[in-house]
Formats: sequence, C-alpha cells, structure tokens
Amino acid sequence: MTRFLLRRLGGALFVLLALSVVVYAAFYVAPGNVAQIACGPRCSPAQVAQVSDQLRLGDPLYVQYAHFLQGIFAGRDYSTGTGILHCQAPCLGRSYQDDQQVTQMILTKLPATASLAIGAFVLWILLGVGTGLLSVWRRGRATERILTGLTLAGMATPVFVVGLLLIIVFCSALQLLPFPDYVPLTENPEQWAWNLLLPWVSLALVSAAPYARMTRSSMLETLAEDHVRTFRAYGVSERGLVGRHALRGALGPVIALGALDIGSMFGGAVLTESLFNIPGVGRELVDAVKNVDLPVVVGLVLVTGFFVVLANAVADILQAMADRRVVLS
Amino acid sequence: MSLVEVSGLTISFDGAAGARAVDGLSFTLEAGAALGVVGESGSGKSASAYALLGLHRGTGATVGGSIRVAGVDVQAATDAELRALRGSRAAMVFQDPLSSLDPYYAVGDQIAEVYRVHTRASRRAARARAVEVLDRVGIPDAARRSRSRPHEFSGGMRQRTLIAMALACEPQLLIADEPTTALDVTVQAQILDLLHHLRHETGMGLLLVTHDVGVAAESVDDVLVMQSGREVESGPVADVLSAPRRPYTRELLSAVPRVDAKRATPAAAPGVKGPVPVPAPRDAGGGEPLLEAVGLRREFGRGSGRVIAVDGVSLTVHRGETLGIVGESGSGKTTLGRMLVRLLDPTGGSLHYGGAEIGSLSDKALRPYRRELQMVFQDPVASLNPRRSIGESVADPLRAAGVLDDTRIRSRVQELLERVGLDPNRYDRYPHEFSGGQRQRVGIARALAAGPELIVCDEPVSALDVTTQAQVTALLAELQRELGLGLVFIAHDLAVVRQVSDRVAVMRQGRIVEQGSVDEVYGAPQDPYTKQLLAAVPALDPALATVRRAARKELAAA
Amino acid sequence: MAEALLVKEAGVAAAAPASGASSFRRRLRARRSAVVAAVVVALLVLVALAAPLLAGIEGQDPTTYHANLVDSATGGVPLGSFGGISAEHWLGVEPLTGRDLFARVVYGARVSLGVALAATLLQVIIGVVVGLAAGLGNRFVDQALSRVTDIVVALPVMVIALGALAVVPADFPRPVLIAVIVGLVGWSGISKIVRARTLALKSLDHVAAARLSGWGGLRIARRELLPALAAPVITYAVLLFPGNIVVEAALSFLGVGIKPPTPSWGQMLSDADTWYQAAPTYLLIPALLIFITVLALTVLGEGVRNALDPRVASRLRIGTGRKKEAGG
Amino acid sequence: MRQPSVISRRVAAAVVVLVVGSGAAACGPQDSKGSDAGSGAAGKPAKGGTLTVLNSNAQEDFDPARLYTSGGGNVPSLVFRTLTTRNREDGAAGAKVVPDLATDLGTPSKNATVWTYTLKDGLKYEDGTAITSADIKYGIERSFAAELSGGAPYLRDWLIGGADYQGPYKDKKGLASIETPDAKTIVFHLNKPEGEFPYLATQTQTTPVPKAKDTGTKYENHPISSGPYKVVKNEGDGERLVLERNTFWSAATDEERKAYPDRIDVRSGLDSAVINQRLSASRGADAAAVTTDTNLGPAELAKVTGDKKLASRVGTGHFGYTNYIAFNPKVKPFDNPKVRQAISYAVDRTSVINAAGGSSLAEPATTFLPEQPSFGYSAYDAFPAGRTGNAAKAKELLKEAGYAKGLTITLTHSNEKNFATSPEIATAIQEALKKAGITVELEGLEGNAYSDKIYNVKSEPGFFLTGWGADWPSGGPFLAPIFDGRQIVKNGYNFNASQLDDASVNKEVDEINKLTDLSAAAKRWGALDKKIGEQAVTVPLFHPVYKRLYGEAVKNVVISDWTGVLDISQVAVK
Repeated sequence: MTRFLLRRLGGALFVLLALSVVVYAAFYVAPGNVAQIACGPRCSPAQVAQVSDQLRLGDPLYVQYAHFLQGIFAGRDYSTGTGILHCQAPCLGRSYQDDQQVTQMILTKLPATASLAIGAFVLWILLGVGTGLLSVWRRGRATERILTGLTLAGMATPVFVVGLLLIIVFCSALQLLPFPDYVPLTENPEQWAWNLLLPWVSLALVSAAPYARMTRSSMLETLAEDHVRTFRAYGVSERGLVGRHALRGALGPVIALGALDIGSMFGGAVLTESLFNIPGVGRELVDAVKNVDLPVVVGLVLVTGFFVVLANAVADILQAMADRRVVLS
Repeated sequence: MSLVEVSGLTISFDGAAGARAVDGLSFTLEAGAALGVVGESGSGKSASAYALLGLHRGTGATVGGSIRVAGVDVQAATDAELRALRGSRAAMVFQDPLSSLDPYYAVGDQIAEVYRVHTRASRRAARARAVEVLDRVGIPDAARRSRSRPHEFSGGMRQRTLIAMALACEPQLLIADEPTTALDVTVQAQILDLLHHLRHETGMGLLLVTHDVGVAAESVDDVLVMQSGREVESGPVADVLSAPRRPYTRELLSAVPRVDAKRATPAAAPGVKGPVPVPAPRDAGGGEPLLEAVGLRREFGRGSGRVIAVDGVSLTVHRGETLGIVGESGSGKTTLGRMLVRLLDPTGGSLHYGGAEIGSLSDKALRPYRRELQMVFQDPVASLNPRRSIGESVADPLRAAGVLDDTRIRSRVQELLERVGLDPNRYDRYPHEFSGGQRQRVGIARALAAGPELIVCDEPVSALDVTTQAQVTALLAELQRELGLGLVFIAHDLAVVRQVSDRVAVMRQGRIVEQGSVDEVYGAPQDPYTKQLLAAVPALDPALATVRRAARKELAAA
Repeated sequence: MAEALLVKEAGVAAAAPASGASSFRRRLRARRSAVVAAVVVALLVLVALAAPLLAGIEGQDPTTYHANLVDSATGGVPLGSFGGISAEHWLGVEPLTGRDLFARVVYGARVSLGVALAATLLQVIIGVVVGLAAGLGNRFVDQALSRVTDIVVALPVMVIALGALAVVPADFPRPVLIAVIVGLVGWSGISKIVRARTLALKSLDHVAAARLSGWGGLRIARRELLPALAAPVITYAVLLFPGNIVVEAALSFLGVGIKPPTPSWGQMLSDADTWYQAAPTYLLIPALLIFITVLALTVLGEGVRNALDPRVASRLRIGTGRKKEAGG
Repeated sequence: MRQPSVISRRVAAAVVVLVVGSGAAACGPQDSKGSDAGSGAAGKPAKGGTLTVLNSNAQEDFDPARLYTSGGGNVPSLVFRTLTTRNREDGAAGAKVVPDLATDLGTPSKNATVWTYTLKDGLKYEDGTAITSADIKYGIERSFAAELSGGAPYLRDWLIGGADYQGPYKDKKGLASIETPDAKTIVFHLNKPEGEFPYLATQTQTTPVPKAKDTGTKYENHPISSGPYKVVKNEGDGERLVLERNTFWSAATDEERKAYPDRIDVRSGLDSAVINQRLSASRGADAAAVTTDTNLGPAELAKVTGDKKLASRVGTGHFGYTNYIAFNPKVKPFDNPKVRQAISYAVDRTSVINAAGGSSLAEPATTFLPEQPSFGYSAYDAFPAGRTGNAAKAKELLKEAGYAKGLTITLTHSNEKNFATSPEIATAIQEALKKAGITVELEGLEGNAYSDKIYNVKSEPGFFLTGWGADWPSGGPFLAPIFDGRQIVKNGYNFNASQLDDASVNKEVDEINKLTDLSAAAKRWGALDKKIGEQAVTVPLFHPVYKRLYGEAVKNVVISDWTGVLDISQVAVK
C-alpha cells in the first residue's frame, strides 16, 4: 500500500512538473511580445523593458523556466528599478496589470471558491447517491424510470441554464431568495449560506446526475455479481443486499469521481462563479482572460492543474483503499 | 417425509413461451442422503438446484411444478419464509469461490452476517461461530484468518470458507453447485474429501450438481443424469455407472477420459466420419527431433514483482509424436506452450527448430518459420475474430503466404473445413453461429491451413463438454497420425493427456518434475507430485473412489 | 482510476462482439427514447444544414436590424406579445436590435453543432492514434504516451480554453479556434479507452493466431484491432459530443467564445440573461435549444452504447447464475 | 487623459471613473422636465442615518494624488475638499464651478498665466489642525511622484517646470511654480494662458495633505480628511469604505456639501445586476442606498418603466459624453473626405440608439460637443442623415470618390457589453452601411486589446467606435485632446484619432484658452466644434443618458450636468 501511495504521488508530481513546462511554454513562448502582453496594453516601453527584465525574457527559455520554478519552490525577487520586491514561495509571478502577486490574488479568491465547492459537493453527493440508491431500490417500477429520466435531464443541462432558471424563478418571480451576492463566511455565516444557496443547488443539480448514474449502475452491477447471489441464497433480505453489499461496491467509484470533481471545482467553477457573481478563482480566470493578464492566467491554469492532478492521485488512492483488489492488479 | 421432494419441475427463461431449461424433472432426496445431478452444460442441472431455494424468484424466469425442501413449499412460500429456509435449513455452495464472496468484507464477518440473519446471536457470538466453522472446515489459525478478505485466500481456502458459511446454521441440506470445477485436481480432491467427511459427521443431505461424472462417483449415493432439461436416468451411483441403461448415459461415460486406461481412442462419435483406427504404439522419441528446447526460461515483471513463469525447461518434440504437458493452474504450461511457437519471447535458454535457433529471432526473421509452428487455443470464443467469417479466419495463413488466388483459397479452406468435420458451405458464417466444439474445429482448420510441422494445443478441450471433448481429441489424434505432425498437447486434465500422448511431461511451478513415456509416468510415477496428482483424479468407480480416498489420506499424512 | 471510470462509462470492458449492423439497429430501435432522440438530432442537423433556406422561407436574415419592432423608449423591448412573435418573425425579435430570432437560432445551430462536431472528430482522431500507439507500442512508447495522456487529463477544458483564447490573436476565426482547443484538450478519454481496449485485444487469441498466420503488425492492427475498436470509440464519441456543445455554449456565454455578429446559442443566452423579465422568450429560446440538443444527444449516446454493448442491457437483469449455465 | 502613467487597468478604470464615478447635479438642457431639484422620497431632508453606496468599481487608491476625477469625484468629495468645486445643483446650474477651500474662483493675471487663491478662515483637518496653503502645495507636489501616479496630466502640462518635476520624495526643493507667500495664499505660475484653471482646481490633487501625516503609498488607507466625513474603514483595496462624520468640519466654511447622513457605507465589487436588483427591492439597509457608478441597462430599464413605483425612484442625468465613429485618415480609403462624408450620411442613428439601449438611454448626436450650454453647444448637422440614414446621398458621394461599385472596410469595436462601443452598435452600423453599398467587416476586440489598439498611433485602425467625456464641463478638455494637432502622442496614449493637425484649429484653441470669461470661451468652443465637424473626421453618434435607481428612503436627489449622477453630498436618508 505504501509503495502504491508513493508511486502514485510520485507520478502526480511528475505530471505536475510536465504540466508546468507545457503551460509555461504555451503561454510565455508562443505569442508575440510576452513582456508587452504581461505588462498590459498601456505600458510604456520603459515599463515593458522592466517587465521583460523581471521575467528574464532575455535569457534562454530553460533559464526563464528555472526562475519560474525557483519562484514556486523558493520564492524570487523582482527588481523594480528603485527597489526589490520579494515574492514568497510559492511564487507564481506578478500581475503587472493589477500590481499584485499572483499567489496572493489566488489565495484571496480561494475562500469563495471553497465555499461554493464544498457546499455544492456535500449537496450533490447526497442528491446523487440518494437518487441512485432509490432508483436501485425501486428498480423496475415507475420511480426508477422517472429518476432515470431526471438523471439524464440533469446530465444534459448546462449549469448556466439551470442557474439562470433558478435565479429567474426564486429571485425574480417568487422573490424567495436574495439575488446571489457572495458574503464571506467570516463576515456573516447566515448571509453566506443564504447567498450561496442557489449556486450550491444549481451546481448540485447538474453535478449529481453522474453520481446517480454511477451509483445506480455500480449497484446494479454488484447486485448481478455472484457474491450477492451467495447472500441472497443465504436468506439476506433485499434491503441488506442493497444497503450492505451493493452500496459498498458502488462506494469506490463514487469516492473516486467525487475526489476528481471537487479537485477540478477548486480550480474554479468558472461558469457558476461567473453566473452568480462569486468572487472566486474561476471568475478571476475569466477576468484575467478578458484582460489578457498573462501571469494570472498562467498561475490559475497551474493551480487548477495542481488541484486536478492532486485530486486524481487522491481519487486513485481512495479507490485503492476502498477496493483492495485494485492494488493487487 | 423426504428432505427434498421435487415433482414436475419446469423452468423457462424469457417468459413462459421461451424454451424450457428444465422440463418435468422429479426427484426426491432423503435426509442424510446424497444425490448427484450430472449433466453437460445446458442440461438444466444448475437451474434446478437454484429452484430448490427459490432463487429464480424475481428474475423473470418461470418456474412450474412443486418443490418441497425441508418441509417448505418453495413455490408457495412468502419471501420471508423463503429467506428463513435459505442458509438456515438448506445452504448452498457455489462454483466460483472467489466471486461468490464479497470482496469488501472479511470472511469471518460474512459468515457472521449470515449467521445473524437466522439466529438472534450477538455480533460477538456470531463472530465466534464464524471462527468455529472456519476451524471445522480446516482453515488453519481460523481466528486470525477470519479477519482476512477473500482475495487473501487461495482457491481451496475460499471454497472451504463457503462451505463453512453453509455449515454456520447447521442446515439439513447442502446444495453444492459445481463446487470443484474452478479448482485444481489436487484441491478438488481435498474439497470432495471435506464434503464427504462433513456429511458423515453432521448427517446432512447433499445435492451435488456437477458435469464431472468422476466427481459424482466420488461423493454421492444416488445419481441423476440430465440432458436438455430432462432426466435421462437415475439410480444408485454404482448401478448407473457400471451398467448404464440409456444410450446417452453410455455415451457420456464412454466419453469420459480415464486416467487408468491405456491410450485408446474413444468410439466414433457423431461428427467424425468413419471408425478411427487405434494408432500403433510407437517408441518414445522414435521420430526425428523437430523442436528442441534447452533450459527455456521466462520471467514476467521486474524487481520485487518479478515472477518466473517457466524456469529452465528442456524438452524435445519429435516428428509424428504427441508430447503431453500436464500441470495445475500456474504451473507455467501455457507460457511454455506460447514460447514453443514463439508467441512469447523466452528470457533465457534456447529453442531449436529444424536445426535453426529460433529462440532469439526477431519478429521479422521469424516470419519464414511462423506457418510451420501453429497453435490451437483454449478459448474457442476468443480465438476467432467475431467480426470475420470463419472461412476468412481459416484463410488467413493462406493469404499471408500469398501463393494462391481467391478461388483457390476458398476451395482449399472448404477442403480444410470438411476435413475437420464442418460443413464447407458455412464458409461465410460468423463464429457466434457455431458451438464451442465447432469453433474449436475451425481453430484446428486454421492451424492446418498454414501447413504446419508442429501444432501446440493449449488446453484445446478444457472449455468443452465431455462428449465434445472426446470428439475433438479424436480429431486431433487422427490428424496427427495422418499428417505426421509433431503435437504438443497441454492440459490440466491428466486423463485427457494420457489419452492422446506418446510421451508426457509433468509441470509444477515452472519446472518439469517428471518426463517420460505415458506408460512410465502414469503407471509408475516417480515424483511425489506426480503421485499426488494421480491420486487426486476422481475415479468413475465408487468402490475405487473409497480406496483412493484412503490412499490420499495416507499420502497427505506421509 | 479515472481510467477505470472512463472505461466503465463507455462499456469498454465488454468483449461482446457486435454481431452485425442489423442487430445493432434492432437494439437501437428497441429503445423508444433513443429513437425519439435520434429523430430530434436529425432534425437539428437538418435545421443547421438548411439554415439559409429556412430563414429564406421565413423571409428574414439573422443580421438585419428592425428598429421599428422594438420600443426604443423603454430600453428596446420587442413590440407585441411574446417577444414580438408574428407571422413575419416566427420566434419574435431580439430586444434592442430587432433582429429576427428564428433566423439567428437556425444559423446559431450551424455554429453550435459544427464546432462541437469538429471538436469531437479531432478528439476521436487524436485519441485513436495516441491510444493505438500506446497500446501497440513497446513499454517505453506506452509509458511516454500514457504520461502525456495523464497530463492532458489534468488540463481542465474550460480553463485551458479560456487561457488559450486569451493569447491567440483576435483575428483567428473563433469557431475553428474553439474546435481546435476543445479537440486538443479533450482526447484523453478516447485514447485511454483505445489503449485499454487495444491491450485487451492484443492478448486475445485471435490476434495471436493472426500473428502465427505470418501477418505483419500493421495488417493485424487494421484487420483484428480497428474493427473491434469502432464500437467503444463511436460510443464514447457520441457521449463526448453533447459535452462539446456545452463547452462552446459556455465559452460564448462567458463572452470569450464565438464573436458577434455570428450567432451562437451560448452567446444568445449570454446576451439574453438580463432580459428574463422584460423579454422572457429571448432567454428561453436558446436555453431550451441547448437543453434539448444536449438531452437528445445524451439519450442517443445512451442508446448507441446500449445497442453496441448488449452487456449493459443484460446487466440490468439480475440473473442467478444463468450466465454460467448458458456459457461454454 | 493623455500620457499613460500607470501600469494597470487603472487607466481604463480612469476613463470609467471619469465617466461615471464622479460628481453631482441634474438634467440635460432640453430634458429638464424629467427632474426637479431635490427629488426623491417626500419630506424634508434631515440629518442622521446611514447611507449605503452600492458600487461595481472599488474606490481603489483612495489618495487625492492618485484619483482621476471630474470635479473632485462623488465619494472622494466627501473626504477631500479642493480649492474650487462643482456647483451642487440640478441640471445646467450644476455645471458651474464654485469656490470650495478658496474664497473665490481665483484671481488671474498676466494673460491668465498666474492664478492666485486665498483660503477661507477656520478650515480644519479631521484631527483639528489647521489647513494651510503649504499643505495644498504639498498635495499637488505629491501627485508628481511616480509611485502616486494616476491623476489627470494637466498640472504636469501647465505648471512651469511640471514636466521635469519628480515629486517631493525625490526632489526636496519642491515645485517653484507654486508659491505660498503666507499660510492662506497660494499662487500658481503657468507656462501658457489657461482661462479654465478654476475648473482644474476642482480635481482632488488640490486637496491639502499635511506633510507630517503623509505615508506615501499607504496614505490611501487613511487619508486625512478635510471634508465632512473621515475614513474609519478601508478594506480590500477600497472594496469596503466606511465614512463617519468629521467633527472638525464646519458647514459654515462649506456651502456645497450638505452632509445629512451620519455614516456612509460604500460597498463595491458588486455585479451591476445585483446592484440594480437590490436597489429595486430596496429592502432593509438598501432602502437608504444609492449607486454612483451603475446605470440601468436596457433590460432593467424595460422592467423599471413598467412599474410606476420603481420608475419614480430613477434619477436621470446627462454627463458630457459623446460616442462617435473615429476615422484615421492615414488609412485608406478614409484619407478620402468623400468616403468619410458618405459614411456620415449613411449612418442610421435610430438603429444605433436602439442598440445603445433605446431613446431613453441615448440621444442622437450630430455635434461633437454635448448638448449643454457649459460646453458651448451650438447645433449643427454637417451631413444630415435623417433619422435612419441617407443611403442615396452616401452612394452618390461614394461614386464621386471612385467607389461606384461599393467598398469593403473594417470596423473595429470592443467586445465589452457596454452599449457604447459594443458589438450591437457595430452591427447596427454594419447594417446601415450595407444599404449604401459598403460592406463592413467587424473586428471585435477584448477590452484591453481594444483600447491598446485604438489609442496607439502605430496600431490605430482606420474606422472604429470610441467615445469621449470631458474632465470638466467645458469645450476645452472636450475638443483639444481630440483635435489639437499638438496633442498627438507618438509614444503612448493618443486620443487625437484623426491625427488632425490643422494650424487654424490649433491657433483657435490657444486663443480660447486665454479667455478667463468662461461663457465667452464656451461660445467660441461651439463655433470651433462646428468648424471641425465639417471636416468629417468623426461621426458623432449619440450622447448617453444615465438612469440610476436609488432606495425608497433616499431624499434630496440632486443631479448636475457636470456629473450626471446624484450627488452624495446632497443626499439625505432621514
């Protein structure tokens, strides 16, 4: 198990490094005048020169990248002409347009994203697994068909469509909920929850569908397996079979998918954040893209990649722990 | 009242109109007695066994007739009553012991769960009971091992665990559905002995479902032979086996290869034209050497995960002779077979074919030899491309040779199909339209199409029913004699190997432990493992079975 | 693990042979929902292809302004009921500009479906090539390609697409760009499936038999492997397609996708999102269209999967060992 | 507005701040029926309560040196008093400049190159210390420091030695062209006549900063108040700003600021939809809420107009702003005046106005100057296109220009949904020109890329959408940056898109700048506008109208033509 763990984490680290190379190359090498783009359109030639100097664009590519890496692991200094600006590790660079450190920018956005992701995650797991369980429990009846239909509809609906409809219904038509406007948890927990309710629900509604499907298909698969037949032949009731044996079999894939999803969610639920005006990582990305704020884009892509790769590794490890057989194979 | 009373049982899948898997089956089983239900695949034997516990309920299968088990009318019982019967008064042991246990829970917990369903025992008491029954079925250090999960157990231990689960509630009836089919012959013998022992100890009734007449002969008092959902014949096992009244029973029995019989070809079976003469016995190593392996070795993986599948095997195959290779699962016999035709690269040793060293040739350099070394595979489903007609599959080696034009290829293929006993007009049919035995014939035709010097047959009949088995082995023997091929026949079944081979090699853990002429090896085995193997083969004669059981006990004690 | 999930999703583990096209069609037809979905998809494709014709029948085009059809004083709400639906304007007109919504919707179908189709094709091509190479190549090739695939898996489509759209010059045609980005980022699923399937197939005896026949590697790949890969690849591609539609719609919704005046559904939705009170039809039409399209494609994908992989259907039947009886 | 002085979005923001986030007072000249002075909830305004401000843009860099405002800004004006300020009255009256810290609008001499101001008595900071003329000088000097960049460039351009001055941190000697002979007097020496210096003195750079309290770039966290409110909280780089009464401020010295509420809570970073939703719901604290930077969009206006109660809570304002098509005559075929004239004739202003949100949010423009007397507006229509364009006349001109078979041109626009330079407007023009036989291809750019391209002489396209707003309500800052040939900026932000360098225009600009009689100057600006208009280097499209919601409890809404936004210093919530 330890070996597997180490191997998996090592692999994740490798993928991350490779990812950073790819992203760095893609964004800092491909397009025209990098310093001008990073600095922003209104920079004077002197400022562009300073940025170019700070990014060490004069150096060969691998040296630039080495400095970029050094920033991530050890921090780096930027010369501003008059003084030195220190950027602490993990330093993802500076946004010249916003005059801020990228790491700092991302960190300030993370609480909102985490609020959205964790709340929605809890909701969609409950909703998804519950739906899956119910449709297996009531298999062959109308309930199952209805739930299967709803699940398909859920899979087919983009979050921005669901979100818009929910806003229209609950905020505008019925006026039951405030127009969502993020309030930090630390400021007012009650307001925090109320304002996040709609984003949570929208995200949960669309994200739950794959879980419902997966729970259902895993459970049906398990129910068709020989060992379930064994316990049926030994007088274990249907509830015991579904609840104890089939659900246990569905757990592995659900945990794994969950870890993956929450990982990518931490990289920002771009659409949900944009739609509901949540000042999180995803919306920051959209803004950075619109402003062509290169260091921020690169930083966000890397951070997102980090969460996804981490989640992938965690998913594998959880899956292995849930199903010891995986380790053996 | 009898323990089991079944009358007029009919089972059909896919609705009442569908074909009947079981049709009008009646039998009874007295308390403490043992009944063997024997039949080939598709005979409806397992479906009948499931019906005893009402396991068809809710699956869409239609079950007719009356079934009484331990006083419960299975057909009329409520779900709750049925559940009370299952596991408590009648317990079942299944074929595949790995998949029949929940991989996620410790074996002790699984037994305890079953125990608690039927008794009001506390968790702790149930666990204690689990350890008790595990101990009783011979799991060493049961208290500790009860915390293991199924995948940590060997096949035999898993089957013991299932039996322990069955014993947990002290049932009156034990239904065993092919309990040893997935096991090696030595383990099979142990499990059969265990069942025998438990039956005498507890006095429970046994219903044993098996395709293997030998297994039935070893274990039961009465036997019921089934074919296509109907009873063919039934009676005390000694009577039925020694004096079968019905032709099907006779055919079945004659098809069963016997480990104690000298090499013989079974009587002509449908599908093989004309009587097949018994080949004249040849001296071992009579012909010229065709293929010679010296110190052949194969490893998989690296580092600590390294496995040595074949460990320094040396053997020779002569033209016109059949070399049998016998061994249990994991002995490396399949790996060896694939190396002989160079589907796998040896990691060590040398392989000489017709004077050339081919063990280390590259894929390209190997091309000229490819067609001379052919193989017949175990799985008749996987060995044919489902998307190509069988004619096309057989034509492959001809096309690859690139000598013949399309019409000539077609006629040559049809010739070959006819030669292996298939209708040549089915050239354009797809594999799924053929039965297992027929597909295996296609595989043989394909091997022949290449014009080989040597054919390695890897378990060519193990996936087939016993009667089909006999036909295919007969075909192989005939072809070999006719074409003067070198044949390597790999199998786990000692009897089958004896039937077809001139010489035989016994493999264990990647090595050949004993090699010699058939008569030497089977008649006077030298290696203890060979002895153990031979002793484990079930005998068709119940009386002999008893003797052997005693012998096995001795061997184990020794 | 992700691999296991993917493989499971596309029903790849099944070794079940597809026994001919006719039985596939039969199984597909057996599911009424799949038939309805197929009809809907066919209609949508037809609409996209015939967009100029349809707009012509209506007598409108997607770009002409109709200042007289909106109420200028109140912010440009369409005059008339239901967003200005009339005999001339079948779905009403756009607020502010008075452009014909029906014409915009049918032209938008071209963009939405076209971009998604191109992206899917690209994903399939890259995925199959990489997957085959990994499955057939030696240890080193497999390792290298699998790592590359792992990296691509780690690239979140939306994030990468957003990033790439930021740096590519604005005059590069957006529909092509989006298709290329989505194609380049989204092939990992297919390649993993193809690799897994190739590895499984490679060990099958009929492939070994083909080797013994004396055929070379390429011929074996073409004759023995590719036909068997078609089913899972098609299945997965059909399942990918609606996802790609959503990505395009999402990018356009965020305002970084298809540029005006080219209409696309996501962009229409994004333009409409403030109008839900004043002109609800303006919002509902693109929202419904996206929903219906994606739903139809998803249902069709399910149908195709079930039809190509009968095992899925049989899995739902909870047999008691009948499988064993019938086998052999 | 000329040389970019900051590395940031700030300049972009500056345009926005300038346009939206600034001052006070009421309605357009012909449209004054819509607003009567002191509208809002009934009842006499009274002191007390908390006013909430819901804004999109944060009050970043809340430092008087760094702010770029028109007339001292809206929120900033609560904390920062300036030498002069805008008149806090509705409509055209609000476009006048009035004294603030100074006793009058300043005394010009030597052909308006020397301006002298005297401070009022009893002026105090929030800590009770007295405000001196040296503090004002210091405040201005700070704005020259590179690290405190952001303000308008006029001081640097106008003050003698301004161009080379590095600010008080690097240059301890200070700026010699500002003299403080005593604690109450301050004298400015300009390098050329500038009759509009009193307007410039409204900007926050003339706010006094006590040297002892200056903390450089950190000053923005707690700038020392000279106005009626002081900063008690400034979080998230101006996202949340809480102001409370400055007890040392005396209403007796300040005729402009009413300062009714006790507390002002500015919450920014909100989505515009959220702001309008909250204002229309007007629940709880939002009943006493206003916004200073968020207009009603077309869709929201449509909803609001349908609801009488809501409609009564809409403030309408006219900020001096013109949206127009700019030509770059250096790019063919726009070098040909006939082509430019043809396009001027072909434009369909009705479609354009619809695309900009309809007739309630935009008024058609045929002049470059906004329709306000303070700008010197004089009506003209050089190329009468009628309501929906004159395609026939356009075709005729094209024929004369040698494009009888039509031509294809590219229109550059922004992709931002701002209803000003956005795709809808570009497509409206595209459609209109199609009728005249001109095929228009659209080039839509993201915000930054767009402004980067159009404001750079090297990359400037030939035909694009843009807009211009004044730093103060006069023709000077409206016309000079756009049409004065000496204001073409080669390395940096250039607003003279047509790169017009007409000696007669340049001369007239200089002549008008000498005038200290602002109304006489206004007349001549109007005449200059007409003269330039005939050259067809721009096509004026429309002047935007601002409509903004305010909460139910908000009283005394005053909207001047200077800012077009309700003036926070006048609002009461009790």
